[in-house]
Amino acid sequence: MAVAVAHDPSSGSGQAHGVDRLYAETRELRINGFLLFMVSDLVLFSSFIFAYLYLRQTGQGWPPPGISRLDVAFAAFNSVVLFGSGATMHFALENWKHGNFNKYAGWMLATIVLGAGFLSGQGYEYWTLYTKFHASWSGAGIFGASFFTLTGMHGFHVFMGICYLTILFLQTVGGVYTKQKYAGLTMGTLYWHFVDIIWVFLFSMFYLWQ
Amino acid sequence: MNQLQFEHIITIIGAIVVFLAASVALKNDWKTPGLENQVFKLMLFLLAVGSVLAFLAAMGVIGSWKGSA
Amino acid sequence: MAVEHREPGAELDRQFWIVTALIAIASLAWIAFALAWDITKVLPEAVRPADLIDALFRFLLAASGVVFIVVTTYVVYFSLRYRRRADDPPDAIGIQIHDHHALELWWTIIPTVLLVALGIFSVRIFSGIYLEQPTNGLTVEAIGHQWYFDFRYPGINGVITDEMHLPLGVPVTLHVTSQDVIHSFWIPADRIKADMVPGLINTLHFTPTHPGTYKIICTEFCGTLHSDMNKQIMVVQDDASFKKWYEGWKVKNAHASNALPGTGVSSASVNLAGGSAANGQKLFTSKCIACHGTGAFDAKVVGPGLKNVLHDPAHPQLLNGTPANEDDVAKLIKSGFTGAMGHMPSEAENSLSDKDIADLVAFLNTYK
Amino acid sequence: MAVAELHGGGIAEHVHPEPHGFIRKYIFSIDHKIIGLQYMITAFIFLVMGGMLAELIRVQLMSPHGTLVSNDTFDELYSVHGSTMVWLVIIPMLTGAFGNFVFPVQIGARDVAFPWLNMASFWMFPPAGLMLYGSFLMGAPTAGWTEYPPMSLQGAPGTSMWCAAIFLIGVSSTLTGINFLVTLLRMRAPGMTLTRMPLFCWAQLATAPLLMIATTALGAALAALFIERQFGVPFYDPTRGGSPLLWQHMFWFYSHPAVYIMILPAFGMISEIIPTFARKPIFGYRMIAFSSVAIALLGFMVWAHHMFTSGLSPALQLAFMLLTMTIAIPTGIKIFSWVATLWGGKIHFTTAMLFATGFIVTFTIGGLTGVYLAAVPFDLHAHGTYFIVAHLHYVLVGGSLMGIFAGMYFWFPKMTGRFMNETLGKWHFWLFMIGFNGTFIPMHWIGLLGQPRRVATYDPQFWSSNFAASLFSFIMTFAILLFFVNALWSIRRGKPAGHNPWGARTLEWQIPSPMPYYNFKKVPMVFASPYHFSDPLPYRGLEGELDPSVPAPVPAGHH
Repeated sequence: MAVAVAHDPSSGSGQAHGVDRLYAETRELRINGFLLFMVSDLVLFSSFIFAYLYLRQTGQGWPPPGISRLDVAFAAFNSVVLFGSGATMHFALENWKHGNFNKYAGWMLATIVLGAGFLSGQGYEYWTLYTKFHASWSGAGIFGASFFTLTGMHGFHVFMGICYLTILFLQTVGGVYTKQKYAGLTMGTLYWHFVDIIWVFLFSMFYLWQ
Repeated sequence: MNQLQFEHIITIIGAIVVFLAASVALKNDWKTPGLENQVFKLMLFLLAVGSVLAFLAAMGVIGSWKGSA
Repeated sequence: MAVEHREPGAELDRQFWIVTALIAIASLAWIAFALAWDITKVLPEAVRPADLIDALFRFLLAASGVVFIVVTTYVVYFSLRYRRRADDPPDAIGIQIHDHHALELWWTIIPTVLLVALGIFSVRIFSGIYLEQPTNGLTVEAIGHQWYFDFRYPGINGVITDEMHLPLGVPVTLHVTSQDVIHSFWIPADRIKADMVPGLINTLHFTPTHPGTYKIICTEFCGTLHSDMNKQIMVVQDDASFKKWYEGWKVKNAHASNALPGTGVSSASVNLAGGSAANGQKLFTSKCIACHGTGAFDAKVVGPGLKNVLHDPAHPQLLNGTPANEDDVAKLIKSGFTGAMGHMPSEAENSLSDKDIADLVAFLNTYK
Repeated sequence: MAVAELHGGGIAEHVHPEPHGFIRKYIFSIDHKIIGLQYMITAFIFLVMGGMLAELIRVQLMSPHGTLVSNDTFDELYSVHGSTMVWLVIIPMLTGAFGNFVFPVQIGARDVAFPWLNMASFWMFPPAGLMLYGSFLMGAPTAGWTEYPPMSLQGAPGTSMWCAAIFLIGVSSTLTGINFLVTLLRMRAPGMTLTRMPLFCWAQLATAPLLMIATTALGAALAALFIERQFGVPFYDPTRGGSPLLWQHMFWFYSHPAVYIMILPAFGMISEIIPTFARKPIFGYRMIAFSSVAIALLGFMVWAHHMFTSGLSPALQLAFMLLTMTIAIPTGIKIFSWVATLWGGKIHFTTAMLFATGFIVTFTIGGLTGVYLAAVPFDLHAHGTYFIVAHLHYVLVGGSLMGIFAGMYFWFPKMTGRFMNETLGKWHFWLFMIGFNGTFIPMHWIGLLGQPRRVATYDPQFWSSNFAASLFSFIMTFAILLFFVNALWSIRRGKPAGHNPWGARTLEWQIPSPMPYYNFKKVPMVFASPYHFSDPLPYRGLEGELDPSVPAPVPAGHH
């Protein structure tokens, strides 16, 4: 008799072949769960972005009176650093899939370094805003509320991402993942791309549109 | 070379490199199946968009390119 | 899957139709009651949209009552008729019918039709409350405080507390706002309310139709004494009594703390010729923007938004009640203004010259 | 095709060894059934606490100038009452408790997708409740469960604690939503297609995305309120450029979908109970399943109907009014389908069925007053009055809580292997119906005549209705006490029920009560919808399930 099978391992990703069925099914669950986690994180960012747009629209123009325009030059430079880390992360995962451990390690370390570079760039920008324009989180009205909250939240995500990638790197060195079983690494890559993509939106909404 | 020029050059070169890398990766991955690979492709696409935005900003086409004077 | 089984016993019998007929009779009786019921016996109507809203309420009462009667009667009837009896075998099952497309279509279509009717009805009343702008009406402002309302009238300095008097038959534009937290301005006899949101002016339109004294109640929680914020009243009276009351307050408040154009030392006109709009814009950005937005009237910061201030048919009067023309705007800028919402500095406090005022007015005039 | 070929050693065949020791088995359990019961017990404790607050409110309102508590204490009472009932009782009960306990078995899974995450979700819940009640020590929130700023910016220090508590329970909800959604989409037994799922699973499938998405938006609003209160960053304070309406948008973007989180699973339970006791297939399975999803989707598009008086632009008000009205259509479809399911049945009036039929009637009232409030002109009159109080209690008590009671009587034998006492149950039902309707019917009336909500004292002309409401509320409380007595007594003393006392046809009734740790010895195959009472059961591979032997566990070795 014909029976529809609810979960068929071969319908999932191509990498599931060559591993046992339990792993393949568990991997599907974890990747799906992680994607849903990213969706809800996206909603968190979207809510704050909504708040920013709402405050911006009901306020006195943007940037609000008394606040300097943000420095697009430095932000674009810093964005490219972060976007670059997205590309290196992609290479890291590709090399892992093909079993080139050394190349993987190089790209992974590059990702972590670029991520840290972006974070220091953001710190530098905050410091400039604070020392030159006395713009602080609570002291700059709705600008502080939207700009510092959103970029700070993103910065926190980058920081968590750096920790996450570092742990993943140590795990790969320690032999936790194999050429066939690397769901954790896939999730790390997804997360890191997610953080990059959020920045595309923040960059365009805060720096390019003012 | 002052800081602004340095930022300018790095941004333009970096944006081009990232755009090419993302495009090539997108092309290579185009036919991969599975949910997470669709998400990867979307993200690579947006990454390419982001680098285009940074490039345009550096060329002075969008945003207003100036130092933090 | 076969959708419409002809199951044994699946026909509707006489008893079912008798109950259905009873439901129809009860529904008609209910509709008659809902349409005939005089709501004003328990809650008077004071203003014009109140009767329309009561009509809507009657419609809702009639329609929802019918739905309720249908659902409840069938639930009770089916429960009694189809209950398992003592002599039923333990494995007895019901009629195995699980779909009936025509029936499902009907109970989708009928509620849809009712809702469309309700939507149309609501939209028509809605436009009367929000969209119809009277030209010859009275503009009143109500400002919420913890825990009382202030009222302001055109031409009267300062505020009038306690009572809102309105002349019979004159369309009223009511602006409400708040100085501290959110309050809500409700007159049950008016059937309408508007939240008093700090930083925002909400507007209602209505026309008093029945003289009397009506309670004003705050319906948004606003702190410790929220429960007591219901002591103030709206008085609807004939034109002569209103005039008397109005003139009385005018005299009483003539020397109130805020000197207004036309009533005090700074009534002198400003020469507005040759104002430079460009210069006015600069002045506006440095002097005014802290309190006045460049958005529409309702986009309030401390004072109202000034976009289109001289050309806004929705707000033909300034907050002090004078017409929104160039002269009166200039006078207002010159004298400053103290209202319930706050204090606008005078010419001297703002260090503006007459030329500056002319520039500002020129700017505002272009600012549409 | 042989069953063995279908299961090639995947999750379906993966049986964990049962943990030993009280702590691993009952406290930090990763078993969805135990976690469900943990949610249930915790939520019932909070129901008692929230109920006591409600009674204090009703006692205060027995006279127009009640002197039981001061105004400020009264404000704390109803704020914590509302927060408790919404976040600590109804949502955890319907998703955490009944969701966890029932739906994984109904779809033929051994557990939810992420058992450890499930445990973590549960263990965020009691601390969140303690934090909420701990706020009484530092001055509880006073601005109601909605906590509109700027009022909530002025609130006592406990308001920040409230934010933290609700944020925590929100994280718990979000994780539960993710967990349930993956489980429902990925862990169904072979042959359990979406259109063969029991309707309770459909209800959970519609609820899970709401939990996951809407709750996160609430988290953002709460975080912003907390940041503003503690660090002075202006989001909502109008004097510093913020906007009080921003909170209302963000809050209701969560809280309107939350209303459906609080009712869709109850719809699902009613859709299970009615066909079981009417001995008939549910009428219009597809329409009921579809309408759950439609309600969930529409739920995201109607939030601003809570803000008709706040100063939205007229165009927005119209759009939200019309969208809100459309929700009545799928809701009506459900109600009519239930009524039609009763027609021609052989209805067995157990207590569970009484509550299910009672649900149809009381929820209809709540749903109809919801249509009243969707019409902007009427809402302008009724907004912020006791009419709203009556409406929301008809939906949440006459709907959600009645659903919870129905579910309790229905699934109690599955939880404990014993029946609840039917005589006490019937007393519970009738006293509850009398008490509940007596309490909330007069509130429609006094609301329309001029009593605003959230008042500690009121106009003496409303004394008689308020007094009657208070008296009836005591009857309702007594009925709920009867329920607790019944439940506690029946755990040990109830009549043994066997594995399927109701002759129900979904999967959870085909295995022993209480359900074994591994759920199924062998995950069954499904080949039809469960509701056709004249057909044989549509499952294969269940033959040995009632045999007391235990399957050999497969040792865990995956990561």
